[in-house]
Amino acid sequence: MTAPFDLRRPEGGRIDRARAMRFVFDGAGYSGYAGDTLASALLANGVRLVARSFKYHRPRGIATAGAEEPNALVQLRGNARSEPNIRATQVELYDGLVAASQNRWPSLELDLGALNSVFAKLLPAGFYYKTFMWPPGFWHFYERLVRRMAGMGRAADASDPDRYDHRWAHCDVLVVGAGPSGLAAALAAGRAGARVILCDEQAEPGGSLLGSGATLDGAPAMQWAGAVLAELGALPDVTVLPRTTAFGYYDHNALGLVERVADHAAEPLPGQPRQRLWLVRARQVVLATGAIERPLVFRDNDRPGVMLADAARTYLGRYAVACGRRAVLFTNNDHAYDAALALHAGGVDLAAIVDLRAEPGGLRVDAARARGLRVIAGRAVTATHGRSSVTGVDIARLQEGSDLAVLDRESIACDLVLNSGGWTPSVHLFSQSGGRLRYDEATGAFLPGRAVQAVRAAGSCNGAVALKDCLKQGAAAGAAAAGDCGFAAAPPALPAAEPEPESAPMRLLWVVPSDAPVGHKGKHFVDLQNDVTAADLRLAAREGYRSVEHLKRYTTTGMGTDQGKTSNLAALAILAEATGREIPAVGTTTFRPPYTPVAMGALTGRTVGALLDPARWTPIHRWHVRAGAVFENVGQWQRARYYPQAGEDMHRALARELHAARNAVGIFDASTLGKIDVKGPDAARFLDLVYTNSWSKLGIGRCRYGFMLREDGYVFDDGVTTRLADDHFLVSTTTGNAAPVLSWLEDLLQMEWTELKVRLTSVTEEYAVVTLSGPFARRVLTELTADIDLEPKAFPFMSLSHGTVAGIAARVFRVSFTGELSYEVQVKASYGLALWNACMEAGEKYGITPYGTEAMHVLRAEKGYVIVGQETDGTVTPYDLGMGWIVNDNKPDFIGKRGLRRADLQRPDRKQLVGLRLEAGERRKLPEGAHLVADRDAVPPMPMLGHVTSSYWSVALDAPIALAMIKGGRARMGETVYAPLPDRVAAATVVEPCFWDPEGKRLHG
Amino acid sequence: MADAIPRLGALDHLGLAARATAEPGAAGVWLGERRFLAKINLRGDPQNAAFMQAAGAALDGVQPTTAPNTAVRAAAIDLLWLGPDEWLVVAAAGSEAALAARLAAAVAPHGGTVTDVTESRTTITVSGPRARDALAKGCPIDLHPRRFRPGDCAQSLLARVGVILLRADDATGPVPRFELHVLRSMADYLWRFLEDAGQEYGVAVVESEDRSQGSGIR
Amino acid sequence: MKRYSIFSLARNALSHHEDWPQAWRSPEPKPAYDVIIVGGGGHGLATAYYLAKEHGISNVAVLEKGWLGGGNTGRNTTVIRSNYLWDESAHLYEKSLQLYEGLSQDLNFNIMLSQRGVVNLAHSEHDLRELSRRVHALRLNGIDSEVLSLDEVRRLIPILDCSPAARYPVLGASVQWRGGIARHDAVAWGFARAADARGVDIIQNCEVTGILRDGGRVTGVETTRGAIRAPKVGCVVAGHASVLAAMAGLSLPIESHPLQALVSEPIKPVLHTVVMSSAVHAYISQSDKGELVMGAGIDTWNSYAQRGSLPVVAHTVGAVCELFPIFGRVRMMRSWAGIVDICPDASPIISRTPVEGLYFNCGWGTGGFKATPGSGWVFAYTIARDEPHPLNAPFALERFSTGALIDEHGAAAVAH
Amino acid sequence: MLLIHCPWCGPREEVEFRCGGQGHIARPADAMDISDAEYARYLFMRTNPKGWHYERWNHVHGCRRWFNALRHTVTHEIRATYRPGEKKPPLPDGTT
Repeated sequence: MTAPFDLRRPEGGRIDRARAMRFVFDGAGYSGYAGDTLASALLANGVRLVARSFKYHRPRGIATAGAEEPNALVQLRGNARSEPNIRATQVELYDGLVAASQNRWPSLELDLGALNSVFAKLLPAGFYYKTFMWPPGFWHFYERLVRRMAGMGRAADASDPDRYDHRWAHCDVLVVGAGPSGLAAALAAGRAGARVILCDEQAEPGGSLLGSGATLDGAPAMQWAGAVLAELGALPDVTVLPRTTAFGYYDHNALGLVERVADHAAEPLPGQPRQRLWLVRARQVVLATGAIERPLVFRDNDRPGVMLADAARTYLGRYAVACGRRAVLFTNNDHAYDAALALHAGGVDLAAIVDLRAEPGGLRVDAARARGLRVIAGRAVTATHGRSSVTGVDIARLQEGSDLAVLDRESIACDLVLNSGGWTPSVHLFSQSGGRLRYDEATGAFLPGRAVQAVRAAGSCNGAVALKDCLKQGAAAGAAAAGDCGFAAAPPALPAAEPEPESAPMRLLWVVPSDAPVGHKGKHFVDLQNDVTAADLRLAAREGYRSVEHLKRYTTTGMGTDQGKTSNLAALAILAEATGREIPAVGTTTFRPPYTPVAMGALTGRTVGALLDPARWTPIHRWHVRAGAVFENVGQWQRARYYPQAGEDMHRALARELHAARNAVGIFDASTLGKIDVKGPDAARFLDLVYTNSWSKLGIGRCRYGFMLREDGYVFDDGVTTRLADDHFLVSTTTGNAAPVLSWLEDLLQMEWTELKVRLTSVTEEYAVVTLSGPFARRVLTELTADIDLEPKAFPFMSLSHGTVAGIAARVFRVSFTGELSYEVQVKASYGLALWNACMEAGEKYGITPYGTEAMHVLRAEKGYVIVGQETDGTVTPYDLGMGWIVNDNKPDFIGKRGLRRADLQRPDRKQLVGLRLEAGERRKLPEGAHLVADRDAVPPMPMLGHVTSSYWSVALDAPIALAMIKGGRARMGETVYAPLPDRVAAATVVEPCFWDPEGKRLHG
Repeated sequence: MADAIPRLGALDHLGLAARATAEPGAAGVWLGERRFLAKINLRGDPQNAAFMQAAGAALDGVQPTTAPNTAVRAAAIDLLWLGPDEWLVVAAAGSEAALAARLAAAVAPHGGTVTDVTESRTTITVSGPRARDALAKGCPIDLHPRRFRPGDCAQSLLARVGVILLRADDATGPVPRFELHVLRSMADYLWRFLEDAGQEYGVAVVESEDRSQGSGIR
Repeated sequence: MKRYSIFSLARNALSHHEDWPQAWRSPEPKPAYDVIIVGGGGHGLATAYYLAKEHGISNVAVLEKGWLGGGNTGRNTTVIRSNYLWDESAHLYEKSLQLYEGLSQDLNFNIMLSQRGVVNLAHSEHDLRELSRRVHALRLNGIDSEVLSLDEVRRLIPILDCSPAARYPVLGASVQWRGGIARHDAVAWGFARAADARGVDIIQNCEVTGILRDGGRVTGVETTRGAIRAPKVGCVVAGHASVLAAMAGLSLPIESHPLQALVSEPIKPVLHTVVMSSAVHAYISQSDKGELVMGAGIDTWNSYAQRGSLPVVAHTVGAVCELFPIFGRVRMMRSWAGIVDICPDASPIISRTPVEGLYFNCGWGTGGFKATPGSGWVFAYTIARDEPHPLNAPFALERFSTGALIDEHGAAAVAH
Repeated sequence: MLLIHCPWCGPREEVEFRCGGQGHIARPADAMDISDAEYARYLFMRTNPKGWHYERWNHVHGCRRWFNALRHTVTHEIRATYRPGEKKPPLPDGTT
């Protein structure tokens, strides 16, 4: 011993000692270096206790050095950027980082939740299914207590201020993982000229080379990695993405990647996204995702200071942090000896190597012995001691045929327990790709088997152990992948790795015995995050939860934020043992995306807030905005609903707009209605097939209202269609159905009636449409046009004229949805505003008043005109609407003709459209949606006749009006029906659904 | 007569002309608008040689292509393939009425149809060294220079908006240029999306109507 | 059946929990039964349970090709409600909700029914109108439901973004307070344990490969473990109904689609009701463990693969973040898909078939979990009596011929 | 995330398409003469196979053409896409 032992070793590692970083954990200040993770910095500062477990609130430390970390979850940052459940092992240290422990109260050291440990005996797996049932109905009370224990960290307390991006990407070869195999694969494919994306979840590529201290060609392996990266960086079609996790493998070689663009800083730079989601379509994929060391399941294996052997080596090699002063290694395999030797060389006092195997041998074991290390064979760690940090272990000899280890007991003091149960290849993505897994008896691991998609596995995720094998597999996979994309590729020359000593077989012992039966004393943890023990798993199996999925769900093993990366295999093995089956017969658990959790912000990307969905604007939109219109969303369109003037509420604004439209002239922006240009010699024949009524005899320049049905006979859409020429029609659709109608018509033409010569073009956006409606509509228009004869005889209702309006080439349709004299003026979109302005100017002396969709609704309801989607709901026929006249049953065929004949559509008691008139003097309108009954005194559940589809205050009638769909409504004219409302029962008389100008004089005037 | 009437473009409310710069400087993404380009939808049977010939003749010799997702580009006309029997003629602003009439007269006897869709869409130009990166944030098409070459066109989605996309540069320089024909009602949304997408690379508004590069419509 | 209680738990603690009995047996199939139920999900197990309990028919086998509860029972978002538009649906789902309310006691298995309220948001005038229509109908049907004003929504869900400047601002909502969530796996396990206790044989890893018929009537099924005879066979195989029907020479008006769902990492409770928004396509609740549970949309193409596309998930998460901007930094922990069998009217089929003795219960689409006990109850009735209960009579196959569909797609999209 | 080969535009991302359900369903020419049950077969009954499925797609955000596809509903493999009027390809495994 020379200097006093400092956990941060004086040299080595890939940290930048020139750049010290201050950080805060649980309120205390510490410092680390650039290149540290939060975990390595905490360990360097001697912080052992970092978390409390989910269920028992047991003290927990850092157990791993990577994505598999089950324990060390922290609340990172604060306020609006606060993030829960972040693995300290994956947080890059930045200056000013703030983190806090979770799931404890009042503090990490003194956590009252740890009382759960006292009652642990009452809390076996699934205990909640067996309790909290008495007295009946009291679960909601118990639930409140349970919920208090729920969760780990907290959601932020304010909206996330950061931006996230999405990005589509295409490549020939996607290489996942930039360890030795991934680098070799990318090099092979990149040199061949393929478009390559190489991604790695770490800040620095290199994978295991970063911490292993391996050499290549006699030099530190990272020198080779650096050279490869430099070469890749110079290739124009190679993209290297560090800090990028491939989290999901989807169909047809699509993968989801999440790039942490700015998580290594306190906050993103201006304009920079915090994270970016990559949607990658790869022709070929090489998975070089590595392997994860597997913990041993021994008693009280969860104390802070119990750590995976390779993690400790990584902390030392990569971060120059010794995780303890005096260590015991507990292993079932040779490889962990490398870690022990490295730690020993790094100055850690290695008290003992406890090997489960009776006679370990081989070069590594010899090397350990040669260094004077104590190798204790055929023994197990049977217990650990300590509270917030481990202080020692008990070991004892394993006996053949016994579940207990009680002989040759010995206690060893230590502050670090390294353990290794072998390696679990990271086959998550391979499994998600649909590839089969095969079980390898020797290593107790599932390996990639037959691939289904264009994917190859290479390196330690493919079962390779030696560095040279990883390089070779990677290079071969990269070359083959490029070759499959049509590039002439050969595996690149590879550097020489140190020779790898032969490994002796490992000893698979899934639950390590102690001096008492499992579950009687202490806890053998399998899933550290969810506090699932070997005893829990055996209990579940005993109770009949024999499927691995039952086991997971009943015990919650593998259901934590680590998705069981360190626990799944042990759980599977314990279940297999408990049910007397082989591991492959039990199966694997399903690997589901994401590999590691993905921020919901990243999944969202930029299509949020103002960019959530396009807001579609008419060419006159800006005028409505300036006029102070209140808008409503109709599909994606934003339509002016009403135009309140100073001091007006909606009711008063509406009254003013309605009055103008009935008594003077109103102006309305109807541009959003769908317009489809139908051209071709068979256009009329086509319309005859898709509409219920007939079009062949419609004169040129004449308009007709039509219904389109679905094949089942129900109303799909409505609108006015105009014949522009013998072979040319203009179909109008409702605003919301414009796209579906066009798509449906194309479907029919392309797939069903291919012999018809008809072509469809959407011209919805080609034109702006301004509607003038009211007694003065003609006068206003007269002021604006010289070349259109507006005399009713020359220009009758339901016809079209061409000419200029306000100097603008226009098509003028004399149609009406208000019941008033009405003209729709269609001009090219860019002239829409000019037309509107001209109308406003010309109409000023006539009291022209803009009205919005709300007034439009009232006007049409007064006339009894239906709105598809309001009076209809996909279960209404034209007959139900009292519009049988629109169905030409003499036509041999039209869409919906047969559907209308079906039995249920012929029932006499179908719901039919009626009007409702309220009792004289009643000023309150019926709520839309109110249901109607025949019996005033009925009590729930009561038979209902139907419902109110539209209900308004009619300014013209100075009374409320309503439209309703009620059973047998046509036969109920004059009857009284009732609407039981929360505060009253309203009575109404069934009347014809037309309240205004039933003769249509105004319309035709 | 109509010339005296003010026309309103889909993006006029953004005041792009006033924001436009001649020198995009360090900005990675350059955005602009070309207003009122003539756009005519042409339909007809490509197997019908008479139709193809008539269309080509009416379009100053620009023959409709049967190669999917490519455009034929000439001095005054771009002719974009939209479907197996559908093309989009793009020509100089103001030429639509005459061109549509001429084209319709030529192809009607051969079963062709012509629809003027000039005002249905406006044209947003996206160029600059990071143009592809910005577009990739919303567009699933592979825009790699080898895969989407000068004169290639495609219909696809950008963010949640359907677009007709044309690579409008001639590949002589390092800076690609794309033209997006987008429905007028959604142009504001798309513009905002592109400004947002380009934010991390820097966005410059450029005067596209006078800066059209390489071949294409003046 | 040994009863579960806090006392049994304490007693077993003394013996280190080593003496708990099996929750259900794993019997070998007998050659013949009175009734075979194909499908060991929640609905099938409930059917078997109610056959035994309500109709005294306990010589019943439930055949499950995988592990019980492994289909949609274990893959849904656990929402329970009965606020359906049409009377027929409302009555059926209400029956189910009522059974749910006593289910933990009935089964002696805590299914953790949490009646925390289901809130449906309205984002447009059209939404408000539809929501009002639904609430009025429900009230007259005697089912709890009420309209919430925007202020009430704000108070109830403070983390919801109710800003009027939102692209699709929240304008109002309805709530069914008796709605909520339950622990989905526990529903299957509880029914399995209770059915088993009444003598039902639950046979896992037993796949039906054929339906045995004699003339026009069913005589049993062929399985991977041999032929099993029964005069009555009820098929309740969500995600596989068409495949089973084809074995009997029937075709169904069903398409199977992946329905994706996802959960976040567990966080401390912040969301105390179920929130659904059909306009921005999101529904979300927070489990007792703290996970946010979200349902995504269905992928539009047919699939039996229990996986879907990432953009569908991204779309849903986007909608959730739009409604709840504080969730941007919460992370998705797990996503998966179930296979939903969807009928043209989005309502189920609970029906006799043209094959005598063969019954189908299918087509629950996205609504199956909340119907579990009610579905089993009426299906047991239908099988036991060979005629539908009035509650499920409208849900017969014949409706597709007559046209009397129960169209729960709701009203067509707004179209003016 | 399917990659769908539009018969005209080539391989494109799923987001550009809309699935139109089962393909090759002929609209009955004699609709007025058949029973409600037979008509229901056309309207509603679907093969919905677990396996190879003939279906219709629309390249709705591309060339707007409808086309047919043969896709497996478990593996999601798309064996063929073909234009309307083109002969449907045989089932790969010769069954169902």
